[in-house]
Amino acid sequence: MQLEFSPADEQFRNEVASWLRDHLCGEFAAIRGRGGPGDEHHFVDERKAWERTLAEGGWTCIGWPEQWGGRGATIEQQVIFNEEYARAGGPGRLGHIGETLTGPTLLAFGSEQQKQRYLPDIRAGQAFWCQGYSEPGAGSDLSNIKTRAEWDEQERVWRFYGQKVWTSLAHESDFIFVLARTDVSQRGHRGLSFFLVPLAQEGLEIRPITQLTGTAEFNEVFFDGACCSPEDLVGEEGDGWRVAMGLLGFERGVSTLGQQMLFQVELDEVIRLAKENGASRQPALRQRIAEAHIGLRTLRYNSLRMLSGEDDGSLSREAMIYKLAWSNWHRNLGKLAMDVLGPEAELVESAPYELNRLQSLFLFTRADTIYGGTNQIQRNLIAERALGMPREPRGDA
Amino acid sequence: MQLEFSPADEQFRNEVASWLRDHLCGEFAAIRGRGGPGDEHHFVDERKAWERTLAEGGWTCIGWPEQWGGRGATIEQQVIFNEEYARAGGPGRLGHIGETLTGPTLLAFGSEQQKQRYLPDIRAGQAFWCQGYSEPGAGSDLSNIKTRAEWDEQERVWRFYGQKVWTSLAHESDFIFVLARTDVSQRGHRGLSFFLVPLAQEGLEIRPITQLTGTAEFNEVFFDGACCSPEDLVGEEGDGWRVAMGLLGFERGVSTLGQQMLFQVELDEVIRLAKENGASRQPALRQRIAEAHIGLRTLRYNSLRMLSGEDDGSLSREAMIYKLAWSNWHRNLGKLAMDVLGPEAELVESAPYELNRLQSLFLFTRADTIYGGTNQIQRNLIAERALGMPREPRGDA
Amino acid sequence: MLLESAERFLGEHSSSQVVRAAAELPSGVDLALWSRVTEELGWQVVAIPEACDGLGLGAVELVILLEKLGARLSPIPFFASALAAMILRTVPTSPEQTRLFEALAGGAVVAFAHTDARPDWNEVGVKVSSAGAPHIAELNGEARYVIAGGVAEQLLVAARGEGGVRLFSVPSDAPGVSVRHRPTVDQTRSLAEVTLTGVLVEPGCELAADWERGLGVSLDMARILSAAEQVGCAQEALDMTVAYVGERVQFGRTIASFQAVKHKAADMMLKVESARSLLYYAACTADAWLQGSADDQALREAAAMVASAAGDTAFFVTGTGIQLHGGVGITEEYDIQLYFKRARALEAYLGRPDESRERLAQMLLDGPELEGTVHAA
Amino acid sequence: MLLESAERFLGEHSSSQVVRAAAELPSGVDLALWSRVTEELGWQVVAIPEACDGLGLGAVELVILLEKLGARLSPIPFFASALAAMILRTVPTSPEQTRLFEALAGGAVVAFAHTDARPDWNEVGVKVSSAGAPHIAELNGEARYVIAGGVAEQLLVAARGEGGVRLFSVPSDAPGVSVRHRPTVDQTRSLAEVTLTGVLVEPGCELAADWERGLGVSLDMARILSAAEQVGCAQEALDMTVAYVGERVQFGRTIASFQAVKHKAADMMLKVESARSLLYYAACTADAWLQGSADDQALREAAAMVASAAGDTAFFVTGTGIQLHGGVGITEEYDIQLYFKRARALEAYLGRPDESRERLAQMLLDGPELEGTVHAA
Repeated sequence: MQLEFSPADEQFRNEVASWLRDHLCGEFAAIRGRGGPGDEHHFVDERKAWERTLAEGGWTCIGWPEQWGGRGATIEQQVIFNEEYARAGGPGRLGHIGETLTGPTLLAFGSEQQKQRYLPDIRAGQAFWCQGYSEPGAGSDLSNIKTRAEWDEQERVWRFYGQKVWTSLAHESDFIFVLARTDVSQRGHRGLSFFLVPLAQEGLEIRPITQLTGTAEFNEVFFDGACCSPEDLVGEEGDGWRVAMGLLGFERGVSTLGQQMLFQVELDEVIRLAKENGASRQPALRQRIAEAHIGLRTLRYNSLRMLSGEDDGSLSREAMIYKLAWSNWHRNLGKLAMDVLGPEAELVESAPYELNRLQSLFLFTRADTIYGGTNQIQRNLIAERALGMPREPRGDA
Repeated sequence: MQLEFSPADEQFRNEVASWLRDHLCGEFAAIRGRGGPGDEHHFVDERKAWERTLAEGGWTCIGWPEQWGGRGATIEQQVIFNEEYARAGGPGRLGHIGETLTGPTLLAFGSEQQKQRYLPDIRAGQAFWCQGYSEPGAGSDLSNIKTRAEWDEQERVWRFYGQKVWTSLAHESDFIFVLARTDVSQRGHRGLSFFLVPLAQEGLEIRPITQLTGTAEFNEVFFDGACCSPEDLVGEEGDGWRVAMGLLGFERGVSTLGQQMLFQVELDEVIRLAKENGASRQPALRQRIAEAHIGLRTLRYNSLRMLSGEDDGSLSREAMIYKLAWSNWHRNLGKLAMDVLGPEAELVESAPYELNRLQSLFLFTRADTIYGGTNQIQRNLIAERALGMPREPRGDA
Repeated sequence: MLLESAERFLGEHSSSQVVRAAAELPSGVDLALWSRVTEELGWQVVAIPEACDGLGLGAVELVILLEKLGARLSPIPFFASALAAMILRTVPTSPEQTRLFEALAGGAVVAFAHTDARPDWNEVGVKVSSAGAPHIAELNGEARYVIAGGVAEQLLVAARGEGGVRLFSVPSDAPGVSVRHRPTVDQTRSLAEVTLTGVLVEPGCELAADWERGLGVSLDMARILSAAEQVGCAQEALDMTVAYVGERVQFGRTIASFQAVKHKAADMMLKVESARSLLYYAACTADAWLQGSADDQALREAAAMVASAAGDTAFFVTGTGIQLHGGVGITEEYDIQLYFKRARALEAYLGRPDESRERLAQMLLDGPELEGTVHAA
Repeated sequence: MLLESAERFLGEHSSSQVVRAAAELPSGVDLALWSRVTEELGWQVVAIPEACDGLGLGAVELVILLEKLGARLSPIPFFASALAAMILRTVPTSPEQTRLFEALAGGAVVAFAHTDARPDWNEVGVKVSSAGAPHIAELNGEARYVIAGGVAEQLLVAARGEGGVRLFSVPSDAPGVSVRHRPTVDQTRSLAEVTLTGVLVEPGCELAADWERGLGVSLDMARILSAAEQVGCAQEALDMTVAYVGERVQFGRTIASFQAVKHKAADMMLKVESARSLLYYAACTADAWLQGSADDQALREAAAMVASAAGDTAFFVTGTGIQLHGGVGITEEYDIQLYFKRARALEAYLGRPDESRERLAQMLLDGPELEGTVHAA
């Protein structure tokens, strides 16, 4: 396991840190540390401006090939960028989906025309994307997609009918990629296709989903005749499952260390608070704080193992446990934060429901073990893929 | 919930306690507190003598009807007897299976001839029984019974072929009741019959199973032509499943409070030790000791709820959780005992493997969550029977 | 009978809509619903002595009702009313005690104000000062986390005096009393802050001097009553989760058919039934205390046990309930999150479960042996 | 290479039969197997300085080997040998140090004797007394839980002197030394008791005076090495459990097809991989300490973290392994119970997981802030 980076990488780290120091200030000082999970709906305009500033500095899409405006950055460099970005308090990235999902998908499966049409705007911080995978009836079960895409021969467009859900930032984005069924005679993985769809159009409605925090980061997106051109089909018709699965595979863990930096900031706050209010003297909380510290360090070394593993495209064992590990760690931290806060944890500063940072952490982290594959789905995956145990049977219903 | 017993019941309690005080002494002083789980193979002759003494005093089979030598004792009286028996340090009951399983089964399903032949000897502490349910391929799955009973027309006997396992006390018993397949063309619950079989005969071999404690309470019983007479078939041929399930239902929880009395003795020892060796000052152990105390009290009030529930033969919710609750509580107590013992817990007093009481508790309680329905089976039962959730599908294998 | 009528009434009048509407109010309390309860059902008289227009019953009956109220998150101040009755039963007989019993029986809301912001719930937390015994006393200071404080006509204020802890009866509109609503993370249950500035109290309104023992007993009673709400809250969360997973289809099956889901549900039920067994015991013990047949130690043990078990249970069951609901579990639309928030609030109220266990550990490990653990029937 | 040869050799020569046969010996050690290891594989030279016939490597390599030895419960004194080398690297250079390094490189067994029966594993537990510095010292007292003590030629004895803790090299056959085998619950690993009665030690055999810091470091090294055995033990228990449930049929299905079983296995793997990640970090930190690029605090933190995680992991995984084996899991015939016993023994050795967490809490909460937690790469 590699615990240290090369001198060249450390040089790169300095470059990132110094650029961020010079630019994440002035008009952007107000958005430092904002826009993360539970706070995604705040400072949207400022964060879009920030994306453009990042782009001008050459700090968007650094992992993309130089041909498309990236830096062709190595995994290590991407990790370093994410770490320094988090350390500097960089705001939640509105360009995240475009940069890490749409871009790599188009680079792998897109036509030349699609690349030319979409990649430059993503790279420039001008176009923002959201995902259209999940559906109300298919939370963890992508193959149960019911949204249809119908070919309108007269207008020569694909028209969409159905509903997507858990679409974060839809109301702030320009495009959505949509996994839809083009052959309704097929079920499961077959008959699906992958489309690039503009959000601002007739026949498409975005409705926010209010969460237990009282805020609304996620949306439902309703399609009732919204359309896209035939050029916006990615891959072949019926190829959707392959494209979608490829896309999920692009997550290489480069953002994990950055995410952990945010976790560390949260844990540090909990520890500071415990020392301040005397919770640090309670034995049960001492045990839990130590556990939280161990857990976060475990995530870190787990990520370093992931990153120093073989680059054969297969998921290593430590990569397969990562989602289950971080999400439960984070959820436990939310509970710990409340217990360290003590009785005051219950009081909301101002009506109607303005939660403080730790209260919001507590409630919002209940989602961590649900989205992106519930604990239950993660355990199935580990048992089936890593341990080779039998697959869960599908029902006939 | 009834927390107190009636004055008449308390009078009965005094009678039990005083009889035990007068009789569990002298030659029987050595067997006080012996022969419990993990210790069942000790003092067998003395404990058989004790069973006869109990019988002479009228303290075997007290729940049986008076016609068969019982006292027709109420549930409350049976509970009180079990409590006082445990409190007095009464040794592990060798007559347990005959009294609580064979007897009630014959009373419910047996022929008049069977009752007359077998009940008096059980009542008198003269005949001891063991169970022949489990098989190597059917640990938790009684319907997968493979042991066959074949009708030998020439000798006019049933002959048995196959293997039973986890038969405790087989080597000290006189009879075994056997669930066997009489119709091998049938599978699952069908084609099973229930027999009463003498153990001392040709074609029947008992082999002890050595456990992780180094001791052997359980046995395998091999049948290779051992037989019983046609009069020893209980109920009709093919009726075995109904008889067997009825038998399992005879456990009404009257022994739970007695069992808890033994648990309390164990917990008291752990607490005494913790106070003595300073483990009681360690916060993590304090929490666990408090948890153990709460857990045992929970079992107690759970049992009192069970006993004061409706007598409609159906299992109440609190009864359905009892096995899962006590077995995990007891297993945790075993671990706690080791941790309270501290480093010395690791040392065995004398070679080869003479474990002390708490070490034996620690290792032996790993079996508690396995026999009599594993944790997994118990959770299935709770989910399916108490919560009405779908049943686990059987495989085709 | 009590149980059936409670279920019927609450099923009809304490729906999710009613609960959510009350959560919008600053006080968090639906006073109209409370009026119906007091007028039509009369639950407020359950624990009031017969001499004061009450039924003279005790914790067993209160626990039955609070379990059902916890199951519905009902926005009525019954907990405060019940606790006030229990507290009044710890103080010597006096005209003011009688007056308060009668007010409670008439449906008045009486709230208990005893602790400051940190760090403790017990007598150490009493920070309101009192001066002037045995004549007119002057109260100064602040008490927080006052349940139903925002709608109370009358406050029971624990205050520190020279001789120790004293208990006063103070009208909430007395000069110098100010009550501030505090919205909470648990939207369905607000907590008030009471500030007392030079509040003058007649000698007759000192309900008890040297009330430290009474405070301990009152807190234990509060823990037992609160545990009833927790058990009800957990049971309802379990029921709504089992219902949801029985309908929700994923991978072509109801998710209730997945063994992992079934086993979680089994663990939830194990905890609920275990906490309920302890709850019934604790309620019996509370009544035994009221009847003089159980001592403070037995009550303290029972309260610590049930607070530990019910707190852990409600948090685990409601949290697992959210998890098994999947995505919709974290939306405002579904009720499971309201139960989760209530469970978290009650788990922290009067001390976390680990603090209850530590209190128990002190009894088990630091003093002489607990009496009667083996020998009690 | 080290890894593959270790796997191959142990697969061939450290079967269940070999382990069980060694467990019958009073020492619990298979000296013939140890001879083969030292002669054919030379693992004992890994952590010995190059100047003393060693490879000059460190914890990373030791951890790889100990993981594999833990996986096989191999009855050879490699842990003692490796720990002795690490301990010797905490003391000043001396002819006796060189002699011991060379003896270790030659395959000699050297055991560490430092603690009494209770209550602690750290310097408080050092109860052997030493008198006579700087001349011939006399050692008196007892040390317990000495791993491989029964087969050691040489003992490293921590003793209390006027100036604090001292470390001595004592031949196990020196006059006044008696070593008693103690069989253990973990049948595959015996612990010895060493009694010293008027044992006279030449000044040259005092390896370190003022060794309290060295003792702390040595215990942390021991925790890291021990964690490697725990991770190996847990991994093997997981593997054998997955294999067993894949074969065992119940209700017409392999029990591996039950989701509850799969999810338990997933939890087992989660813990094993997590502990392994920490183990690799801890090994790197130990090597950084040896190279002077990590301080005692960093080593202490790493050791506490991995001791906590590996201890809990091995106990959970082996215990769950027994559970998933069902009835056969509790029979002597199956190996899973041997792993369970080893896991329990190692969990308790040098302090329980909660004690490690408390050490960590002291670093996190009671002193100045830990350095470098955020900033380390």
